Amino acid sequence: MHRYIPHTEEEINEMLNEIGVKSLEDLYVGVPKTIDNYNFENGKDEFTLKNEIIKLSQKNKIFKPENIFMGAGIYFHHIPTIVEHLANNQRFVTAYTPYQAEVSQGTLQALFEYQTMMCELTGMEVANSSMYDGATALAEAMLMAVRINNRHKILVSKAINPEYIKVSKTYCTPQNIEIEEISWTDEGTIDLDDLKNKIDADTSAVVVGYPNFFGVIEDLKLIKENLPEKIIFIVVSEPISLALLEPPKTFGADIVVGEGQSLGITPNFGGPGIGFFTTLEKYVRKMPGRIIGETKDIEGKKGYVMILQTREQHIRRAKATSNICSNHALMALYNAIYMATMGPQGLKQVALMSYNAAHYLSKKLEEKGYKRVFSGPFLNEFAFTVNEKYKEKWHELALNDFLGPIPLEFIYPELKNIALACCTEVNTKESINALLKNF
Amino acid sequence: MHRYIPHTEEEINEMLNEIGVKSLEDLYVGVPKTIDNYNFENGKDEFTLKNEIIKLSQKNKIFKPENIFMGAGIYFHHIPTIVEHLANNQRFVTAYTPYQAEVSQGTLQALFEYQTMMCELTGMEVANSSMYDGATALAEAMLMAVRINNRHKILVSKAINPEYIKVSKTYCTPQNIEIEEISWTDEGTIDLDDLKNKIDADTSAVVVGYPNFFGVIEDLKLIKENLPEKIIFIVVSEPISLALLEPPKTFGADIVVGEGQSLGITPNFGGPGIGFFTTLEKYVRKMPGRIIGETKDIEGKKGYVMILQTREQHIRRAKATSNICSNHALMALYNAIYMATMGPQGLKQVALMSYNAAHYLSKKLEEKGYKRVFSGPFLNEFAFTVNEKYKEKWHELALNDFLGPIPLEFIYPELKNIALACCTEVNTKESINALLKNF
Amino acid sequence: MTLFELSKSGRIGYELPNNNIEDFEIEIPEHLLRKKPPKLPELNEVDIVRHYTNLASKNYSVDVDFYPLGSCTMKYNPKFNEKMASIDNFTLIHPYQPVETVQGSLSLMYELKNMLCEITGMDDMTLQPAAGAHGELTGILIAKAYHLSKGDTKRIKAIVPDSAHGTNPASARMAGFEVVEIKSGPDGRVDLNELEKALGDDVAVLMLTNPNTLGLFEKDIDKITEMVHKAGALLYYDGANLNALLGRTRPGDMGFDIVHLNLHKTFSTPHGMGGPGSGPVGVKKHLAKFLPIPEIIKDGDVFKLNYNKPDSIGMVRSFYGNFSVMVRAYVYIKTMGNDGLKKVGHMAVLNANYLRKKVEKIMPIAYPDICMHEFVSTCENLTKETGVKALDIAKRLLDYGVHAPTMYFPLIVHEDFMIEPTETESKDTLDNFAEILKKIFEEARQNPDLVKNAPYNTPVRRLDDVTASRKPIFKFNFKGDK
Amino acid sequence: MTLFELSKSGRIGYELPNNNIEDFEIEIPEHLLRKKPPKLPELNEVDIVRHYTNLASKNYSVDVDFYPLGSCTMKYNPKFNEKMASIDNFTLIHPYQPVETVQGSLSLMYELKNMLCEITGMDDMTLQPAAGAHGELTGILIAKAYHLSKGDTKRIKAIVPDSAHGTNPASARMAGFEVVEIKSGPDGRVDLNELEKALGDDVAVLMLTNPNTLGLFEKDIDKITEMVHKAGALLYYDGANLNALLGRTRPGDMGFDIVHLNLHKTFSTPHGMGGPGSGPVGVKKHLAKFLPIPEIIKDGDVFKLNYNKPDSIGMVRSFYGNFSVMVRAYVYIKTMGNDGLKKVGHMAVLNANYLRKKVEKIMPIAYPDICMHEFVSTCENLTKETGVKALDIAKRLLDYGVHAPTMYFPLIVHEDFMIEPTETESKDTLDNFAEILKKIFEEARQNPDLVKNAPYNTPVRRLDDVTASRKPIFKFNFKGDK
Ligand SMILES: Cc1ncc(COP(=O)(O)O)c(C=O)c1O
Ligand SMILES: Cc1ncc(COP(=O)(O)O)c(C=O)c1O
Repeated sequence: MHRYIPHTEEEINEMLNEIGVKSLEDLYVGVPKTIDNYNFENGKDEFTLKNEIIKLSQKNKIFKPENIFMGAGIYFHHIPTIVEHLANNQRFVTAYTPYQAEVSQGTLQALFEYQTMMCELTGMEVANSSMYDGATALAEAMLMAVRINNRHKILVSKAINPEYIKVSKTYCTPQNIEIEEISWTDEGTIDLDDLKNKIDADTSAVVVGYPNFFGVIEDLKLIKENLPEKIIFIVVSEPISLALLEPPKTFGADIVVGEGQSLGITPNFGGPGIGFFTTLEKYVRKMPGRIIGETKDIEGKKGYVMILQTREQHIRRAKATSNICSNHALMALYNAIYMATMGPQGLKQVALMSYNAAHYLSKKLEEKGYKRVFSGPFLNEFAFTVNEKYKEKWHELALNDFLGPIPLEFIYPELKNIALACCTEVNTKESINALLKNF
Repeated sequence: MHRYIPHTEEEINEMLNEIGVKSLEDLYVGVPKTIDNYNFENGKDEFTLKNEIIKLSQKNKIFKPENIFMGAGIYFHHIPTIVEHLANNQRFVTAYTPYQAEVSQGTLQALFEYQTMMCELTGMEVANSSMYDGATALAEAMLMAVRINNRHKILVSKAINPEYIKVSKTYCTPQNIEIEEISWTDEGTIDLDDLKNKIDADTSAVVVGYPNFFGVIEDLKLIKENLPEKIIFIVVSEPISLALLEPPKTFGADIVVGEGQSLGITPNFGGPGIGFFTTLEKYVRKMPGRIIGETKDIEGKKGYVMILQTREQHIRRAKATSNICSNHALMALYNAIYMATMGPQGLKQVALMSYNAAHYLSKKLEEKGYKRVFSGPFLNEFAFTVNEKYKEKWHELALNDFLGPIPLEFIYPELKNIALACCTEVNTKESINALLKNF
Repeated sequence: MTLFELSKSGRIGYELPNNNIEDFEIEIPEHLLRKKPPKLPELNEVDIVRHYTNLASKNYSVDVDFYPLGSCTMKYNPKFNEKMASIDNFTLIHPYQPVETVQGSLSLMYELKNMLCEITGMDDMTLQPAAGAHGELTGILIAKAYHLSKGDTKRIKAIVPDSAHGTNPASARMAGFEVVEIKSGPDGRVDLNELEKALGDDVAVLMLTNPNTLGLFEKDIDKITEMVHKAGALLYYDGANLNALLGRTRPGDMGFDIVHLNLHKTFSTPHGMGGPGSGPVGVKKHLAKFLPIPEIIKDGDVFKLNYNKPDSIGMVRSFYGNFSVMVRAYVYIKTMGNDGLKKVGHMAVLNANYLRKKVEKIMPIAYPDICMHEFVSTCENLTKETGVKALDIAKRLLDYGVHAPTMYFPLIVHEDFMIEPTETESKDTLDNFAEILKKIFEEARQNPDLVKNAPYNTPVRRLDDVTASRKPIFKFNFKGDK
Repeated sequence: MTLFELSKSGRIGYELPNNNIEDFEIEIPEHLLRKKPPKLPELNEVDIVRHYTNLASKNYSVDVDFYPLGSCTMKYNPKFNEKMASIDNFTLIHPYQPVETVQGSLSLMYELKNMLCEITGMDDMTLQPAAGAHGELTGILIAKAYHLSKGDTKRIKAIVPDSAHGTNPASARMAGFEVVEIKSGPDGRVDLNELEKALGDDVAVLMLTNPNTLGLFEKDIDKITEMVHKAGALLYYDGANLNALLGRTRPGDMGFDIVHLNLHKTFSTPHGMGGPGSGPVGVKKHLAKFLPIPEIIKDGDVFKLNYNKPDSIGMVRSFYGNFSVMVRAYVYIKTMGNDGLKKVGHMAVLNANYLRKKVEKIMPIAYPDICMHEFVSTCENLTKETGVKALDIAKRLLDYGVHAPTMYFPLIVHEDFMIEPTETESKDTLDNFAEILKKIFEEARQNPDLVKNAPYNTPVRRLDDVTASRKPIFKFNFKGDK
């Protein structure tokens, strides 16, 4: 007997009888028996296991949010209690993809509202209902660009999240799509000369960050002005910053993607977060991923369904726009509840407070003789020079309950003695001052 | 603007207009204004407050369940995850008393099932849907006894939970009901001679514990045999022990009450737990508290409603069987889910494991020269002699992460150098051995 | 289906740890050992999860929509409070732990008590009572103890207005008092003449709810206080309606001697299908010594429990009260703070008056005056005209997805609705409620049977509670039981 | 109502801490500063709580009742797993924290990887992929890298049976392969002749689901393995259906080179309305060097991340995968253990066969053979007879409170239902489902329109998805927008 398996001995016998076999063994006709036992322990009860797992979890160290100065793609923001409270409703959590729309209106409406809000943030016309993460969202954006203009070279700002570039290469190389990186200027923005030089007739798309990985805000207007027609302009953005920044659509972005973790999702050691994916209506049939649309029932009542499924793998198979099937719908719900809770003012306040905190930290560091590496305008992340010992110092900081600015060498081996600092609305003047004592 | 208060300035003005007044002040005609400000701080945001409250909570010390050897009315049992998970459903939590039965079938059925299970455990015919706690349940049982036979003396075994006796006195004295205590024997059971001596024509009820406060199992059969007719036999019981013990009904109990905290409720620093209250059908109209009954709707479909409300204060007012209005319904839900999860086998296993652990501890203590104070059979609690220093030792134990057997002097000033030990199914041989090193 | 019908012999939903302890012989006399196991259900985890998930869906609650249940203050129950109350360091604490290991809990209770004293204008307070009625009993016992302490044994009566909640007379009765009910005046408030007549040297206490259950402020409160005190009696405040006065005035300032609060009303702790609540009782200085034991005291930086109060009425329940409920109220007060609590009171009153104005267009307000946090309206005219009763309208409201107001209380108004919107509801919600009410009145006039047979869209149709009480079924009838 | 319609300008649902930092001048060029705020809703906390509480009630889920969605393994999702996954020390961890501060997470992943290797019979594994399809892509890229590493550039084809899930061909295509679909044999399994024909030195991989999507075990698996390997190709295992084989056999033992798993199927992690899942990929030793970076390694007692794998296909997503999903799967495996997992497989197969026998009495089983964890039945006859289609029956099932099975997949059966009960469902549940199905068939014969117009008892009636795709509405239409 097991608490997750209902069968009593009596029932097992009744069922075997009904099937017309003598034993469970008879159900495995032609199935080789190759194992007797797995080489791990038998099952454990909740009480015992809980103790074990809590002990294991304590080998991780968590930091007070105000003492965390690391971002680099994953952010510690305040998450209102109701976000997790509501998203943990098991009627959301234990539902599958809304194949039966009539009993999935909860899922469908929540995702439709999510799509609407992502469109509002980015200014774009269509959002899908999620991708796995920011990196795969970008990779899929590149594949989509190639589908649109049938060219095979993608130019990527080297100043976007390096993990995104790595993942994009994994996705693009097998399809013979070439990814070329564009260097950055002293301002930390994309090098327009390098970009112009590399653009050619086979250039499908150009990718920039907004803000980029170094927290610098690229001038999308200027970049767009330098792009020949037909080139797909892909912007990788950080959604909270869009409360403060003009939406990419204004500057002619064709596809805006990014990581949505900062919208109400805990860091989770890197996953799950969520990839968001937005574009223009004219491209929608080239778009990967599920889309929820509004419709009516036979009595004229408003409702929601999955739409444009003919793009998808379960119908189109090898000709689908993507292989994505399960996505990150539940995380879209987190995003939606977070955005509904913060509203336009709250989101802007988060962005502004993060801005102020980062600029305060930057000012104080400069006062102490540390230099910012890039001169471009930044929002809540910035790179600054550190000395050789900082790599070790960073570990020491962790012992002192600070998750300090990350040494960039871990990410870009060529960027020695540079650290990337991040502030959000939860860092206080006191915690920043305390951090500064270590510099 | 506040996140818990929706009114915008604009709306406030619209509303004042509609009411036909100029300002909020105008709504307080004749209401003196006696305060401008409360002498505490203005409101705080979630993030800040969460930090503060977590810090405050850390001034409490929690113990590993296996290291807890204190019971005395509140018990640390394993609570399966689904108990809290399901009981925390906010559609239960944020509902009121089921005045509108048609939209409260969740509450009503859950409570009806709870009543059924309490009847099963105690053997009794009717259970109400909860009282505040074991102590008030007993106090109300005494008042009920008086209502039944219109006599005014209650004889209470001194070996029941002393807090219950105190609370009963608070309830009974104002109604001129006398409570007399019956001493215990060397076995730790009620002194039958003392009892017989004290019974007189005005004796309304006799109260014994089963098991009693010292963990000793009273012989209900024998006691009942000594009770003249018409005397109401009240048994205070501990529900988990009833998985192992013959239900009090068998021995002629008229009312069985007790504390239900052990059935799936965390200790909560003593509250909320729940008082359970069961009796015989013939007495039901004298019973306090809400009762849920089964019925049908106008289409013949089964449903549940509150019944026999004419006993209650909102109808009967001064003549009600009790003043109780809000009860502890949500805790009844915890009880119900716990019992449904454990089932008859699980509950019995809990009782047996607790029995074994306590007997193991007792045996080992005896091997070390400690003596049990009472010779009667016990279940999972027992009193044993300690030396003078134990009162301090007990505090030291806490520093060493043990919640040790409680020095009884705190509770019965006359019981010096005696401690009351408790084991449940979560104490292990290892933790008991570790505890024993301190003895 | 009930749990019992879902049950299957041999199925389990639990697994217990192995404590590595050998089986001991059961040394309990045979006749005390259980022969037949209790018929608890035998279920798998998934059965239990589905059962309660589906039951929950059959419940209306504050989280579903508007719940204008008068006198109950069904305000929004913040989830942050729930989260804080569920912190292990609060829930996994035994009440008898060494006092140095429970400083967090004691400190919270101490601070809560002080904040509640400040809010009520009282000097001391107990947090022990588990609900409002329990607080009433506690408070009235204190009044009794007070008179007895002065050797005054003839004060055997408690005065209660006829508009009072049923718990008031019931509590007074439980405290051994004779209850004298006085009729309300034509303005729905205490009739000073009636009061004068009732007062005398045999009266121990006047129990008052202010604003009263009609949502009306007792404008003559100063006079009442004077009269009661002059007669040597005490003034008791039923705090169920305190929400209305937040930020404006305090029972202590009005001269009340004893106050009970409902943390599950004013202070946003959820009602939990009817409990647990918490009913702290505050008193003026001269009554402090009668408060229940133990009291929480601060000794330097250390919090302690003091049981040494010889004049105390004793304990009214085990331990210290419903601590988890206190945590929620504490977090709520901290969240709202001075500025927020003032706003609560104002917006509660604004909402009630706004809705009163809207409802007034549909049916008469029993006492058409500016109200406080709630008001009482009556559909008596409609009942006479169409036969549709308040109960029918209530059931029809359920069909439209809102909860019915309190009905048939206070007893002095007939076919009435006691409507309390609370401050957490928006104008839109109130407008919508008024719209629905209007529609139902139209339905009642056009097609009374439609309303009389309501509800239709609920998990069950109208239930027969008459038979349910006449031939009561108290528990599940297992097959084979007689 | 949508969030946007509930919105009221000026209302708020949040409050942020005060960081005590002065406002800095915004040094961002004017043209890059946002002019018009995004039209996010402005709501009070209670509005949001009610909105999502009510939306949740409109969702069917495993916690509500039976969800026999074939190929999706909708087993019970234990709440204990949820609780463990929500431990702060797991959720509040940044992926770039110093490695000494994340030993708990790394250790869990390392152990999970090893247990999954043991369960699949593979030698090494990556936990990085975020879902099944993502795992497929990862696995196929590994196959590609393998051939290229041997300088074999002509293997441009991937073979996929026509019964395969759509993700198989789609993933192969994304990896740059030409997809060759082979027809299934009359017994619903791989036709060895067809396979033989398709194989050649241009074939890189055969993607197989075993048991396949008809719930049938590929009895000739040894032969298939031999043929594929002989042709120099690799054998890929789509692990969606692994549940059936737990405790019996392992893809590694059958000769598969690459395996992907769905932790959100076999290992009980909830589907979350469609994700997040987790799709670990296991490989045999000779392919280990191609696995994505980083790999988790154990160096003495310390766990580390190794990025130095020159032959790796690279990263398939950021960081290390969906860690929170892994925690759930880890807890599940620990809970079930060796004995429990064996039971899972056996009971899953028992349930499917039992239900197959029951359904057989209602409509034909597409391939009437002993099945594994699921089976496919078809109502084609009924459709011809009455016009009632599989879709109509599916909708009618919703009226009876159970979820519809998977339909119209695999593509090789018409008007079909793919039914997978999983091991967590009881005999009673299966009996009840068969009863309902039978009833619906009777309804279809007696009153086909009744079924064709279903559902009736759901939050909305049948939805028009044709128009929805033809004239798509992608987002809420704010008034004033064009
Ligand atoms: C005016 C009034 N007094 C007292 C009470 C009793 O409070 P409780 O239900 O917490 O015992 C109520 C409860 O509805 C009430 O409305
Ligand atoms: C057989 C099979 N393969 C692959 C997949 C894809 O898995 P996922 O949805 O996790 O990407 C599925 C999902 O339904 C499936 O059933």
